[in-house]
Amino acid sequence: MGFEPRIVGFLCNWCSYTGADLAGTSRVPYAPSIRVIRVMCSARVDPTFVLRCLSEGADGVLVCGCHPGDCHYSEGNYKALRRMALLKRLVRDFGIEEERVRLEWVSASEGKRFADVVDDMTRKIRELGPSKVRAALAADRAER
Amino acid sequence: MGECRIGVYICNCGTNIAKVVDCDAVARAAQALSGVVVARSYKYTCSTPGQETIVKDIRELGLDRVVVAACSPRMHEPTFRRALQTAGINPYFLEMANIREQCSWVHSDPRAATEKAVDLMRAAVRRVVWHEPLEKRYVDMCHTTLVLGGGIAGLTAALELAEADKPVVLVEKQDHLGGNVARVDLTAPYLDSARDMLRDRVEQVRKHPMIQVLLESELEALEGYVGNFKAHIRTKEGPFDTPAGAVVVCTGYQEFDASRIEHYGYGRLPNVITSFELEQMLRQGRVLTREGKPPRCVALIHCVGSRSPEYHPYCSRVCCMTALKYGHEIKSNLPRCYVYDLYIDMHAFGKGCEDFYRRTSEMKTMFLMYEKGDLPRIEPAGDGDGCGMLIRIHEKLSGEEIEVPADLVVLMVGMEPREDAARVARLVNISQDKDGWFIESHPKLDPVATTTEGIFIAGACQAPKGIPGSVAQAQAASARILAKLAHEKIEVDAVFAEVNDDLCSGCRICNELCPYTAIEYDTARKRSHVISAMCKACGCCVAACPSGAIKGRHFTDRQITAQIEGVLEWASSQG
Amino acid sequence: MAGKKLQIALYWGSACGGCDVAVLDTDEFILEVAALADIRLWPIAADGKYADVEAMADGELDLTLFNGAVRNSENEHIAKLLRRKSKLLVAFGSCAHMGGIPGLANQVTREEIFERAYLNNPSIEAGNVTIPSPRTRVNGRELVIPQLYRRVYKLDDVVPVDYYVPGCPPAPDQVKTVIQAIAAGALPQKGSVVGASERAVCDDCARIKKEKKVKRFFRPWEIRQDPELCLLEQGILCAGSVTRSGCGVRCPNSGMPCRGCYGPGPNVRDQGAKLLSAVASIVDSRDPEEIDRILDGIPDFMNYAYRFGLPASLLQRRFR
Amino acid sequence: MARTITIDPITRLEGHGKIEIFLDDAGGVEDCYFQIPELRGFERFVVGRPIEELPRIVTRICGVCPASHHMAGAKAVDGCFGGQIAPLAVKLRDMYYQAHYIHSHIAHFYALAAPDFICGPDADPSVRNILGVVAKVGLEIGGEVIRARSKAQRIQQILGGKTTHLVWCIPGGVSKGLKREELDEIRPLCDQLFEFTQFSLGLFKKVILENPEYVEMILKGPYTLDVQNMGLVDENNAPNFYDGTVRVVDFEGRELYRYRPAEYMDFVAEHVEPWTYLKFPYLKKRGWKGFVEGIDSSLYCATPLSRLNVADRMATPAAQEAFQEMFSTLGGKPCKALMAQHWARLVEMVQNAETLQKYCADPGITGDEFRVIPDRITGEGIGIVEAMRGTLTHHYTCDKKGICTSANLIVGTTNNNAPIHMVTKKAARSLIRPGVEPTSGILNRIEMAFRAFDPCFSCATHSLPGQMPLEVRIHKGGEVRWIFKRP
Repeated sequence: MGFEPRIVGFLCNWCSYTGADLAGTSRVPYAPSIRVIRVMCSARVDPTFVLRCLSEGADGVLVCGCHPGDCHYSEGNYKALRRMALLKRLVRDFGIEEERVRLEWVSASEGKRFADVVDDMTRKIRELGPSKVRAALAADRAER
Repeated sequence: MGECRIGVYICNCGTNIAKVVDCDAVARAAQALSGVVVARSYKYTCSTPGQETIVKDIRELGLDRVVVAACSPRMHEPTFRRALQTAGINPYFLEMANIREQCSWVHSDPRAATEKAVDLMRAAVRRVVWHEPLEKRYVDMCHTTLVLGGGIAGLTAALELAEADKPVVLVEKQDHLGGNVARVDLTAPYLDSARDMLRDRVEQVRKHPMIQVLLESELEALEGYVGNFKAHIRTKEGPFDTPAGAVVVCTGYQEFDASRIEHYGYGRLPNVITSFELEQMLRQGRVLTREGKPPRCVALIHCVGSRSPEYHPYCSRVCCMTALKYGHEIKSNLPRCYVYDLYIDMHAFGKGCEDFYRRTSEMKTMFLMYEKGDLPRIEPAGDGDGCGMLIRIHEKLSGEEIEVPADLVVLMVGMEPREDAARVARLVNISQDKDGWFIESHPKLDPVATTTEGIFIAGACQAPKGIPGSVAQAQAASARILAKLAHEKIEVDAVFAEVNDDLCSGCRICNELCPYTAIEYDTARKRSHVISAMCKACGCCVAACPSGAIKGRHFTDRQITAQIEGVLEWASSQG
Repeated sequence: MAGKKLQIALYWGSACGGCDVAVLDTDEFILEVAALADIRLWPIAADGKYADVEAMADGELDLTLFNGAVRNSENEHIAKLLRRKSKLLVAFGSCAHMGGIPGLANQVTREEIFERAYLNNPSIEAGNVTIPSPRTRVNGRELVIPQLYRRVYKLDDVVPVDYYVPGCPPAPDQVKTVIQAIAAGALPQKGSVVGASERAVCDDCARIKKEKKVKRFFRPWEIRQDPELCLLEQGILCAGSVTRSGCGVRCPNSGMPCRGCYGPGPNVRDQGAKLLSAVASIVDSRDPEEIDRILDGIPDFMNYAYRFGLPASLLQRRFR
Repeated sequence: MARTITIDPITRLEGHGKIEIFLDDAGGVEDCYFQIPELRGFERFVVGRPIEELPRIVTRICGVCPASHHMAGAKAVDGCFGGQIAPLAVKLRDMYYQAHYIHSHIAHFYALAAPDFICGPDADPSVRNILGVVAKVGLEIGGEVIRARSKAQRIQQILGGKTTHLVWCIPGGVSKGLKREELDEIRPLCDQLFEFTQFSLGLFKKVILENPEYVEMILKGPYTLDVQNMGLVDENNAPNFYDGTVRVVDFEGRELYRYRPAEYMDFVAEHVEPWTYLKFPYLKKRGWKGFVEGIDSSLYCATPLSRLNVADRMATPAAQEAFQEMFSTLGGKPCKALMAQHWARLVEMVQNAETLQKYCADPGITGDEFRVIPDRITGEGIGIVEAMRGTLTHHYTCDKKGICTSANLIVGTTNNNAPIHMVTKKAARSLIRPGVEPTSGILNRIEMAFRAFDPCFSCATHSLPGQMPLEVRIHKGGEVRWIFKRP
């Protein structure tokens, strides 16, 4: 079979992770590309985690939080929003397509939406193809 | 850290997981990981025998870490933590991999699903190695409770607590107690007097030695955390500070402003009034038109401002029964007066209400049903009409265009959050939903607590509700507080952020970030530190700290990094 | 130091010589060094040759201070040689520690640099097509120059390193303490950074820190700054909070923001990611458009994030 | 039997270098190459950076003369902002630069060059270094030298906040001014440094001029070249290090060219050889003629000696005296004896010290107007300063947002690449005799040839190439001499 992207998802415990669970309980299927890591709030997602994922060979990184205004911690998602805005610029500077890094709002009741987000991101990354990071670093090492 | 002894349990959840995920293969993969002593695939890990297996393994194989790959941790994490505790190891040495809700239930290809389950299990194993034993901690509790609002909910809460010999400070904005209930004549469905009901409650509160009532007063600021709040209150005598262990917010609601609906001409047509204006007439015992004549026909229009997309989408819950009540009261005041009741749906749930509805209709109140969004039109009547106004309505049941005569039109205005609700929410650090009502910590299982430890909500500030609901919530909140006060100290969660003082440089990046103002800056030492009892462990400051000096317990950088490496081991091995 | 003198070497890889000047800047202390050590190799100031090093027994050198990044086959070859000959190998200065300024080259390809240097350049000889090459035959003789790598590496990418001395260049006092520590054999656990603080520059920076909320970022020339107040709070991007102290706060004290030459603190893996997180956290807006406008005030964020440590970052270089 | 002698690395200079000497069957020198094995990437990787950051980045081209690159860069950046600059800032930068010269000249004269004279060219390599010098001249003088250099560093520290890799210059001026109490600390240091320059001149006369062998070596020996001279001069044709116009004079003293920084591209071009990473600048109007000496050679030196050769006078009295004494002793101006570089360096130091004293006496120097805030970005700037090791040119362009779009650098030592290559070969030819096994002393004398230039190959190797998968043809005199492909 073709290229199956590897996407790491950071989901906030209160909205998005619950939303993802809801997709399960309501049996909404989606691509098996995503690997979810639970955090209490999208504001916990240190940009280091995202860069770490990319350097470890992830084809994409998805960060999900509560919708603006609904944050369990009142403003955490806005902080995530600011960081992701700058992070996308940095990722671009690294020569990596910024579509590989994505921030989405998914509420506890949006199981279907979570599934759609994962499928859409998986499709886009399939078009982009595998991340070049690991191959390029290996080629550098091979030169020495 | 390599010296862990890990047990891995792959739950089949009957066939819920096993029908897609090859659980034995996942167990085999687990067995191959360093540190894993035992890996079992089991039918129902959450069942008693399932848990016993874990306990037994911990005891006999000397496990010090446990990974359960099963349903969502939101489901059974507490269950398995208890199991670890039973076996005598710290409950936080558990990590779960969600291979049901987020795997077997959403993927159909067994190969891909199994591969994913292995990744998630591996990540959990890598993570659990870095878990640290966490202990619950306790802080002293101040026994005074601050009650905001002197309506029926506030009065009830205050009395409940005072009766248990706990001091209460009751803050009321107006110059009298009683809130909105004080504006009501009789109550539905039993038609007993709200006034009598309130009078002795207010008396008791006024006289109670344990209750300090502050009228014409407002909360200015609230510092501290559960058990140790400090409230700054503005009274007409000047500022007043009090410590408090807990806060009950009973700030109630305000009525919808009928003039916002041009269509009904409230404020333009003299004899279009609101339900509260009618209450006033009823309490004074005479229902009259502006011209001072007793009306011959009265029309009650439901859902004014409620259940409409452009105003409030929600049902205000009490108006239907209140309208029926008016039917009764008007008839008993003016036996010959006709009452027309124009409604969308008649919501008559609740004890005695359906019966009340039946009795009212027998009293010749005429019920006319209109379509949501197709509002009745009020027009001044012509001379020959023999009435003040004519109301046009598409009657839904008959399907006919009907003209209703009316000398008095009563708009059943709904409830809405008080305009100062946002300010209150900010002061006590709780959230509002999209309509502006305060959010409870769980809609079903924890309806009076909030996401801020020690702050409770009761009455109509949480959502539209009648007197019984408000009283019940007030009593529930009091019970919750009394339960806390039963212990000298209160428990605070073991999961919170802490600053490593040896690494903090006092850059103050984190200071502004904390939604709970749990981060304090020591100007003299130029260091920041977290007041753990106030911390809710969102981890925002942990991610922001440029020195990596802030550690988010149970969500440490090391733990999450191990998880990342775990899920991507496959990818990275592809080079 | 009882009896035997220390045998030491100072060497530079892809470097500027500033680290060697930092050693000279210890002034009279250099004489003390002479008293307790034989300097067996120090190209900038002494006449040891590679052949002399080859001739040494393995581990004959007690200490090598290696500055400079690894940019070509010669740098790597000598690094391995000195590693073999030295009991202790110290990555000395930002380049050896993290790749340093030369590491910025990891944003472009060899070919682009090459093209700029020799072919498409305003002062190059008209019509030039010549490009230097590792092996050239001239009149039947072969001339060899090292092969340049595609990218820059930090020292511990090619050999195991015992200690790190950060800084561009390391502050002279710090050079003293390090050499004294080594002479006294009073060294911390291997792999650690020596001669620098565990805290960030902010800890030693005298500027007042109040409230960190930024509505607009300024480039240093755009604003007349308040000399008393934290630069970041004035909207001037400063890496002090993500950078180890030990430099003496040289840049902020001379009115310029820190660019991070001492590298991240002990608990931080990726200096740029942390700078990003800190800076984005204090952006004072909830509106995506406004946030973007505010961030436009920091063009080319990568060059602030990894001014001295691109090769040491998680992603190490630009990809395309 | 034909063989090769390799001196690797060449030492007591800044940066990497290697000398390949090919011997013929008789053991005589058939050919000799001076090779630079490394390059870095500045011209390319500064593109895309905010233009005001460049002065802080290019300092890392060289840690021995960071201020030269910082200042040249700062001037180029000022150009990109339409040349707006606070007059006081120009004074302060110039003041800083004098102290920087003194630090560098002391470091070279005492730490890099002196071992050859004070310890002797044939001394044991292990003592042929600054420590050997201190051992020879004694701790007292040694300490004096070290303290003098540290005084020069201290002055920079006070003025710019940082010595190596300063961060002080920003568009429109400098980031901090000079406080009165700071000036009070600097003043005595400048006077002491002036004293030290006089002491150094004395030492030079004593150790070198009173040693016939050295005088012989300086005036005759293999260390002379018939190439032209380049240097920066003020309106009176006195040397100016921070500012001025570039003057080119041939080795018979005739002025060939005089150009403003903005015109550099009309007067200088760079030639490339495949066997070294370092380019070979030449006088563009004359065209590349190969490695040849002579009155119509297109090659030139840009060194302390060249600077004095192109100058008619020094800018300050004591320096003027030393200037006259030097040329009369060396038999007139211009002088081609490369070893006289070391003397020229000391003469320059005198002017540096006197200039510092001049600024200390300037009442305006402690003013507050050390910065203007630029109000426009014009997009192109060329900055030239006289680095200790030769004329240094930085040329930048940027876009409307002030993001660098291109950079070109012609660095001090690079100017001297061809002369160094030639004089090294000359020295090898004359010092290595058939049948006589060259000693380390002989080889060191060959190194002394380039050492006279105080070359800085850290500087010169600012640009960093890699392998290109292309076919390279080397043309000489129109016909293809050889072709080769990369493996």
